[in-house]
Amino acid sequence: MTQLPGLLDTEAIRKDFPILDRVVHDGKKLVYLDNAATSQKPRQVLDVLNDYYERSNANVHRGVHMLAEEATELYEGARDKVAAFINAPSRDEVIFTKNASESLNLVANMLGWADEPYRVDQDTEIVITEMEHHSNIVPWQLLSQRTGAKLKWFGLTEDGRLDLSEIEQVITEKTKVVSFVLVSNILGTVNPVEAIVRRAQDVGALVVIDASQAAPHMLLDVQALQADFVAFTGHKMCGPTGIGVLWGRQELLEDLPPFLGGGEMIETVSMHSSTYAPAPHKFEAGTPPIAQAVGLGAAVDYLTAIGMDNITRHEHALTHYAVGRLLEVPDLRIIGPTTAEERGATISFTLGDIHPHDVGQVLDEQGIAVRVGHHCARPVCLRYGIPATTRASFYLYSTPAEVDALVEGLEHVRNFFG
Amino acid sequence: MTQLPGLLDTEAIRKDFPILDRVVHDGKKLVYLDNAATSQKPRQVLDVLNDYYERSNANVHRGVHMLAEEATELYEGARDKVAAFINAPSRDEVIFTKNASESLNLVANMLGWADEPYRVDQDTEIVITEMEHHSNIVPWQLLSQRTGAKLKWFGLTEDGRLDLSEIEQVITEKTKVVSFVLVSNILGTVNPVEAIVRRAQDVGALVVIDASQAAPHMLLDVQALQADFVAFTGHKMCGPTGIGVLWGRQELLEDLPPFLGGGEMIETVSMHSSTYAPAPHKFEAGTPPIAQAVGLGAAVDYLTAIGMDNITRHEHALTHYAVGRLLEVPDLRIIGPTTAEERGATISFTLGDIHPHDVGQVLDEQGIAVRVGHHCARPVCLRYGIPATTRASFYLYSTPAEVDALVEGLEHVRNFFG
Amino acid sequence: MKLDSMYQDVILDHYKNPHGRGLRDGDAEVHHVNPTCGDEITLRVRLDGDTIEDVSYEGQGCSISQASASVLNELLVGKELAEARRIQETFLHLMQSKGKAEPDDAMEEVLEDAIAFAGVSKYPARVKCALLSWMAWKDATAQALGETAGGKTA
Amino acid sequence: MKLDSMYQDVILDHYKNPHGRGLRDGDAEVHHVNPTCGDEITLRVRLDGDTIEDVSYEGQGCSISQASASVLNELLVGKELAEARRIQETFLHLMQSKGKAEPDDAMEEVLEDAIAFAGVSKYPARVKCALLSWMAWKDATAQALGETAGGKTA
Ligand SMILES: Cc1ncc(COP(=O)(O)O)c(C=O)c1O
Ligand SMILES: Cc1ncc(COP(=O)(O)O)c(C=O)c1O
Repeated sequence: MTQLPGLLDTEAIRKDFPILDRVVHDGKKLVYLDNAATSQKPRQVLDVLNDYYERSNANVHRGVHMLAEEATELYEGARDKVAAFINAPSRDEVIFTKNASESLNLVANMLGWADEPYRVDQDTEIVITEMEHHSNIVPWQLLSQRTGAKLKWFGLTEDGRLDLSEIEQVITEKTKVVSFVLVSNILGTVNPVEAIVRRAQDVGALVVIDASQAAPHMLLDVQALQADFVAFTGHKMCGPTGIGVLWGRQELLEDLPPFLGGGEMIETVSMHSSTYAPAPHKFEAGTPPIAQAVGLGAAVDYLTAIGMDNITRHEHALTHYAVGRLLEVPDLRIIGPTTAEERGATISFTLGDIHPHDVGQVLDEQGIAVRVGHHCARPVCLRYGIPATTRASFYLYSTPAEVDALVEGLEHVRNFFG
Repeated sequence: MTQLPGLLDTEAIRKDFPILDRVVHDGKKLVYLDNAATSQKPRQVLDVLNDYYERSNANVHRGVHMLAEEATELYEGARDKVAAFINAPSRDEVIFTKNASESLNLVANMLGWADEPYRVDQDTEIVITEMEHHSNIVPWQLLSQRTGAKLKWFGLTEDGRLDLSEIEQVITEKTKVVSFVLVSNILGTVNPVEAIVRRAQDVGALVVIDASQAAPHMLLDVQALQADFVAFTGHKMCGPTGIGVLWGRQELLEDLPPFLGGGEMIETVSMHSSTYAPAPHKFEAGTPPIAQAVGLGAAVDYLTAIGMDNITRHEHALTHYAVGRLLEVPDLRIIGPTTAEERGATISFTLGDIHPHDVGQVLDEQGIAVRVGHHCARPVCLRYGIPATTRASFYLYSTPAEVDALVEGLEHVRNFFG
Repeated sequence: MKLDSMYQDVILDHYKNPHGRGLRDGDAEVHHVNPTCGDEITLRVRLDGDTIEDVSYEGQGCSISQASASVLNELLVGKELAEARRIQETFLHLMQSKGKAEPDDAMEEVLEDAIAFAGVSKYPARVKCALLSWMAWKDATAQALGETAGGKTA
Repeated sequence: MKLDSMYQDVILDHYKNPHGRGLRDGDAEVHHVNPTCGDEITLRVRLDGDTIEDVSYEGQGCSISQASASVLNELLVGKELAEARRIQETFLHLMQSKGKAEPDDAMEEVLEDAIAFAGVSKYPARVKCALLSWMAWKDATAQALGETAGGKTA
């Protein structure tokens, strides 16, 4: 067994994840390297979900009965946990959504309907980057089409990093909002937040950070980031599907208009007009994903107990090892940074002219689950002139042995199509 | 034990619901009469959720590996089940959302951004009713504020039914959309769909039906309803929280613009522009509530096995019994129809001038869970000149003995505040 | 019976015979709503320098919210502002204690009848009912003193 | 090895040596995309009365989608439209069979080399790859015959 400095005790951790014992395709042990798409869930989270439904299930906020009080306490308790996890100044700044995509659309829509000084309209500009996930592109394209605002973006350098050389031309006095990804889900790149935030603050633009690939893997401190909004998603960080988070600065949440209307988000309703509850409820129309929020709270507990810094260290060691081993494979080209510095544990690559679909299929046959395609970041593929990539992504339960399995698997792919 | 014709074998059914064995407040057996807020979940649904996470969890649609294929098949299989459950002409007409509120907001937003002939603007009118849930009021108020369209509504009769006497004045040639609730969550009223749909079709208005309180309790046939859109929510029909459904007619879904933008809903994305996938994916941005959809599929299986007609019959018998027994309680006034005809198993009432909060609290102490307040339908309370109601709502596992417990409980409330 | 810890006789008495109910002249008026249950209160404050001359109110709600407004009237009218604030803070502290604050003699001296609400703090859904009038009073007082621009909060 | 059922030699041969690749003159052109993986094809059809004179194409994608376009070219060029439609439908049926259709002699006679795709039908994620060019051909033919307004579908 390969021994790397900084690794977690994966033997113990893997026992928490029932699915990792799965055997696929006639006896192959599952090697799950598709963590950037979604993570697996520890028993601790599944137990909490089950307990919620078996003991306390009720609708929240409006009940005087015991189950409703328990459910409300669990749901609002999850908000406390998430707030602590991201070091939010106030629990009321944590909005539960269904996924990161809803969180990002929520911001785009708030800004489209906002009054001055936040309003995005035809005289203003929106800035994103060429390495965004589609969920941080399309909402801004829609906003731009619907308001007439101009959409601009930062391009990429050859080695998979943001090209900030013309930052003063990209972010200007007209810029109302700058939205960018903290860790790219295709390149693995960790972006330089400070430089972008400083320039945005200089021109008075709001900053939105897509932390979907950061929250699962590193300590997230919304105060240190100095952003105005931070979005992420539960299913990638050991939580259930169906739950996302939008953190926003309190005064913005107070000033900005609601997005979805309905139960829970109101103060008082008459047929003629309605007033809205204070944030976060203003932005949580309808029965929220109660069990899923509670499950996310359990996931946050789980990750915190292991320690986000320890997880980062583990993944860094693994990435260093994986990059090295992958670069030994003939014809393999990493799309993105080719060292482990300032990058996460997500590695995209091409293998000669073998199409990623074929790479993925042959790996799957060996029990190795990777993702292939454009990873909802097609502009990156266009930028590097490739149709798609194969992507291996690691998490706290991933091991050097799984890296070895991947490398062997790729040899097999090469032979198969050789 | 009271024997009523048409009752289900609740003894057997209750064994499927672990929470119904719960004991609250020092030894009181839980009497759960808050089903209109949310239903409890059978073990069959919880097992499917657990299995999903322990065996097949992966992100859907984009994977060539085994787990991704299984997860996709389960998720899309749930769509097939829901389509069959509501007799949808095509599975592609079933959109998964996070709850009914999102479904209704989705329609309102599509129409706000649509081109002619669907576009809602200042020259057009929107029609709802005074008995809508806030989730079917506020989205239309927002749309009306944002487009300038006029919002109109049907009032209510003394006995809790829609006043359709002026239907020709309410629904006019200017009406673009009529949105109404099939079964009221506060009055219990079942509304006369046909009369409204006929008039709407005459003037060429689209029809949206909020079936949140219908789908759990009766056979829902979207073709028979002749609506254009039907919304409902999973958590009220034995499914998980975090999942809702919007059914829409295929040609409308093709013509109308998307709402949320992001991964999964696109055909192809460049920085300059994007094209969208066909429905239903066009309306499902981001990682969907995968496990929750799968859980809803299991709920639909569960309800279908028992038989929706049998459930309706059970609830009808129970409602008949409950209305009779409640009317025996001194000072009790039912808000809504006072017979079991054309009404669902949700009964709102006031008890003298004892505030519903106090009623609910004293009932809770006896283990009886009811809901108190305006039930997200405040205009109904305003209409009947009351601050709030106490609401008891039944489901397939409710029993006549639970009705008796409620009636006894109310006697106790009267004594306490007498 | 555990319920009795919430529905103390003092509370039920105030509920049935509220003190100072009705709207009279004031320096500021606020309208507060508890969106989770629809309880509403309109409340006016009249100050005479640092002294609270009157707190008048009108509203609808459960026994807890009504009794709490009545107790507030009884406790605060005639008090100096500083003293009233101390009472309000002590009450807030008690209500947010989740049933864990043990009311002692000192507290009882400050809160008088309001100590009867200790039991309510065990019921999260009802804490907001008990606090409704107190939050309204705080807001109205700030307005009367010209500290805020007015408007309602929940 | 199970994979061999998908990657038949026939398929790999077509992938490595595609037939009729490249864009030539046509009566109609379509561009189809598989949004789940990004495979793309541009395809042109040239008809001579009821006879398919040429099917030319350009695209990017995996071995399955490329081989399938090559097989399509080999199978359909020179055929009468009615016969080509029968082949297309048989292929569609086979691909949607989830690995359950047992290819028999009759089917093999219709599909020739395309019968090699039987194994692909067991892999739901790959079925769309195999069908991409066939759907494009159907669409382009309809356009060439003036049956539709054109435009792309996925
Ligand atoms: C009639 C009606 N419509 C809409 C809703 C909203 O459903 P959800 O809260 O799941 O969005 C509800 C329930 O809360 C309801 O009873
Ligand atoms: C960087 C990034 N942003 C946004 C998303 C969208 O998250 P979700 O699909 O949960 O909405 C993802 C993952 O899919 C992502 O990797």
